[in-house]
Amino acid sequence: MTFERLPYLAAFLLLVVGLYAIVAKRNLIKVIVGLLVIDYATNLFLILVGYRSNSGGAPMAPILTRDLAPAQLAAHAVDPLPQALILTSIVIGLSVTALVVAMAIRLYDRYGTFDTGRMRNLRG
Amino acid sequence: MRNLLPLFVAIPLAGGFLMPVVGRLLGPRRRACALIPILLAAGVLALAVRLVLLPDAQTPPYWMGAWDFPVGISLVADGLSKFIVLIVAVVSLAALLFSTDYMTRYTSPGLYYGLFLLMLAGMNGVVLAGDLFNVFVFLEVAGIASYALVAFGTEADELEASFKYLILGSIASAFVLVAVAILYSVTGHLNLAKIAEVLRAGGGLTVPIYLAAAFLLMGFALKAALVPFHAWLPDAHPSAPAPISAMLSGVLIKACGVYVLVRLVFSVFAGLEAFGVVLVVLGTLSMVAGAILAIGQGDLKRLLAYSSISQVGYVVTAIGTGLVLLAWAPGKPALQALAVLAIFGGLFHLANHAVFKSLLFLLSGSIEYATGTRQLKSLGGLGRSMPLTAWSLRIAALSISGVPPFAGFFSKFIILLVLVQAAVLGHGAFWLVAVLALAVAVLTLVYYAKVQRAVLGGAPTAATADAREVPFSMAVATAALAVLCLAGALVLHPAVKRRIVDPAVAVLVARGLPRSEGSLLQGLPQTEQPEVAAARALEHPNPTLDASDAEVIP
Amino acid sequence: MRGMSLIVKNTTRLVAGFIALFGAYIVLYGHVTPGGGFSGGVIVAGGLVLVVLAFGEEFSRRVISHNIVRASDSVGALAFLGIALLGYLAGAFFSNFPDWLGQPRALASGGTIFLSNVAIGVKVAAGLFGVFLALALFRRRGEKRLMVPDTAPLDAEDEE
Amino acid sequence: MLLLVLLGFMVIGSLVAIETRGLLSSIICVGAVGFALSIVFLLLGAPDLAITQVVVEILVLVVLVRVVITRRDETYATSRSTLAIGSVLLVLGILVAVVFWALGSSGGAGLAMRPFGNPLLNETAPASAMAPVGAEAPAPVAAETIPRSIGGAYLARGLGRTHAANYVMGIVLDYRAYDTLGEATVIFVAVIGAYAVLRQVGRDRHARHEPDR
Repeated sequence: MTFERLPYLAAFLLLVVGLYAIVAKRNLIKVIVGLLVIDYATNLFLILVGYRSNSGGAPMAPILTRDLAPAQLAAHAVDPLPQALILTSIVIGLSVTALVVAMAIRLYDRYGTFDTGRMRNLRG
Repeated sequence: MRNLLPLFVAIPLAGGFLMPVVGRLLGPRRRACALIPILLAAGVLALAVRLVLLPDAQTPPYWMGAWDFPVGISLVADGLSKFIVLIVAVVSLAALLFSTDYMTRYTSPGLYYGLFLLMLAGMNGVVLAGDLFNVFVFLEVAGIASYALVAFGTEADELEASFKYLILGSIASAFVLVAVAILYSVTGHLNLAKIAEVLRAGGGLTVPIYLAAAFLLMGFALKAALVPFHAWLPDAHPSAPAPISAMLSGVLIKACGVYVLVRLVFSVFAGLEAFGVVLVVLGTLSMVAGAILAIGQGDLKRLLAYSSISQVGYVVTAIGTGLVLLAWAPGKPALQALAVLAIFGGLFHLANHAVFKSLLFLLSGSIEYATGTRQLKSLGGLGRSMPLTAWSLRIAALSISGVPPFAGFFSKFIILLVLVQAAVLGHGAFWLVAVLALAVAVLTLVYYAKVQRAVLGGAPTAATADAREVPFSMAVATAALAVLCLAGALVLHPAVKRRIVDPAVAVLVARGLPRSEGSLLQGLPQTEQPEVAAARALEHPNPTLDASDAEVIP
Repeated sequence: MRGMSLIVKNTTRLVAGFIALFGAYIVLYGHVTPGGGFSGGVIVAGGLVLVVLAFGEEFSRRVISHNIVRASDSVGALAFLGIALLGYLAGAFFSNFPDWLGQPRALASGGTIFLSNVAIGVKVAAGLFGVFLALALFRRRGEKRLMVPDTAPLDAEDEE
Repeated sequence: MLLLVLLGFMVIGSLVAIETRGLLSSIICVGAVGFALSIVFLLLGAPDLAITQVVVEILVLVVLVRVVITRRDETYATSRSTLAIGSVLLVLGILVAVVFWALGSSGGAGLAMRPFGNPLLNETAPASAMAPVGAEAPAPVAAETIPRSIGGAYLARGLGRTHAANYVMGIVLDYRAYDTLGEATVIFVAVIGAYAVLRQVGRDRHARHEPDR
């Protein structure tokens, strides 16, 4: 168990916590919370994968500011690609959340509760 | 000429963005809404036909934004993706045609057609993507559109089914994304072909790669509804409006599930035997469980949904068998010819299933439209009152149960033949698979006979007494698919086969072979590209399958 | 939904404009500084949501009609696709075709990146605000719908 | 170190969010986890993501809080039986153990998960590693070494043709703009999907027979 893999473990723990919420909880809102946690976990994992430690100090964002030379940036900045992927992934997570909340309030409308134990097909 | 590939995504996307506005402008004229989507789908179909007819050399990978290899995203159309794109285009045109009249029962047609076209764009995007993350993005496009469409009727059952589908689908997507991250960390690439190359060059798969592969398998097996991961399908597919059920069962689980699964296993993970075994096991499980669960169903659409699980099981079993045989093939031409046949059988069955299962779901929609019910016990006597629907139903049911002159017979027969041969020439364990496949074929025959008798035979019931034939557009859509069902056996004709199916088979055979053994394709010259060699091998299939090669198989 | 107390309303009056301005800034300078069309769009949507929460839906309906919100959702998406298709005509799908790429760090730089940011910003702001309205205004079946005469209900297209 | 503290906070916070009794407190807790994630983004050199995560989190919180406070629901305590939860926990525990072992194992031959903070970006390879599949690397540059991942290729191009000083935006809107089109489509789909789900009347009832549901 070295430090260099510990952050990955945290990301997977988060993923598992989200899965646990979805499998074990019988409440639509709790399930949505689980979904949010899973989103966090995947985004966290991606950013961890792209991180590059900068020996000279704080990690360098891949943005070319006035006092930086492009070569300097290329040698020290963190990986910009996972950031682009996470941007997309956050948006997808938000979209799914919007849709699932719409379904949850519609189901509340039908049953008067968020409890899946009272719903016919979601019990199992 | 310009490269056609971006249009496959751009055309349905433009329609999808436009339709919600058009729907509002047209207001209550619901039929008129269908015009634009039908025209666009016909355009996509025309493009797909053009794409299939073009030789591979004229459809090079298309680099988005003119960026070249390491930084850009590519669209790739090889034999396999062309084949799937064609199937998707055919089924979606039929489903849209059917929707014209069927969807007058539902409100907000603008939203419906918008979601439909966006789902189509998502599927085309997945099938043509040459970049792993891009596959994920378009998978989500198609997936989210299908979640919303399943709930389109906004009844409690439909919402619940859709909720379950959404949750399981999102979990699958999360696993896929984690696998993408692992593969990026390990290989430094997202381009599918490049990942494959790096993995091959790295010599043997390592534990992290297997982990990524397991996540991807899990994610896409869930999208394909293979058995341990099938829980959402029997709820989601029956809940959707009939044309959407036809799209989901007919093409979505294939384009977003089976296709990606096969592509990853064959191309990216370089066709390892172990993956083939996993596919065979999952496929056999789905085949058996789907058929057993289908028998007891009283709801027509639910029965069809379980039947989809079972039939997709056939497809996956056949392709997995092909992969296993390819892994054993070096030095044994008989096994290689058998592997080619297995993959051909699997893809042929995939196409057949797309046609007859979407037809069956559309027909279930016709029946529900005419009678208001889809419970088998309250149906009956429709043979006389709805002749066209009845004949289409007979054709589809006979084809899916594998009765001789129909296409379904040939694909199932090829698969069974391959399984038996694999048991004889390869490993004895295939006997079990072959016997189960035969038993499932018999079961399928039984429950479709039950469906035909319940729906068509007997005296008209209270629900069906005043049933009339369905409106024009629905009749046209179902009749067209029924004709396709009848004509399906034509695929076996060499002229058609060479154009449509063989390139797809060639892609898989070439990729599935262990790379260093590429030149072992029946003594072909070393300089030939594996794809060309495989295509050559297809034209001269080796019919001398006998037991003489059997003893050396591990 | 009636809106909240006077204090909240007054604060919102002060703040909402700044939020919208900040969102627009993030959108427009996305290619130079952190941010971009998406985050800027979300900020604009957030500002609009604040107005709705503070003043109630009737007020907001008078200011922004839902039809416009929904239409600009489509328009933003189509504009983004249009940029891609213009690139297709100019050579390659999504090619960054204009030659006025400009100096780095200037507002008019980055070619289509700037235009794409604006299109996405409009799309995201309209889409998310629209969803919020739909969620907030959803009423239980049988509950009385508060109708404002000059605006259409959400599914007006279906009233035949 | 701060990073590990934050990660620990996220894991514990999400556990609290799931196990707490009230739905409202559950949502507040998960919001806290989201804000922690945005600080993690900031720490790891991703200000774009930090901004995006914060604004998205605010919007999600506003919507969820509004959904929950306007609806009464006394049944939030229901959970599955202890046995079921126990088996779920067992399976998930095994999953974590297997995953952690798998990520840690090097496999020897170099195709291993890169350790945290030291991605493939730091490794160099001959230029042929960045050649497209099937193409021969041009001979003169074969000796040159470049980063081994495409992230490095983006960094190496610098402003390149995009002229975007913000490299992430350059990727999102130029190099990989097609992904972003897909992303915009996803929002659009979800938005009209939500409109579709929230329609008051899903289907007309003037069909000749009532569906028997």
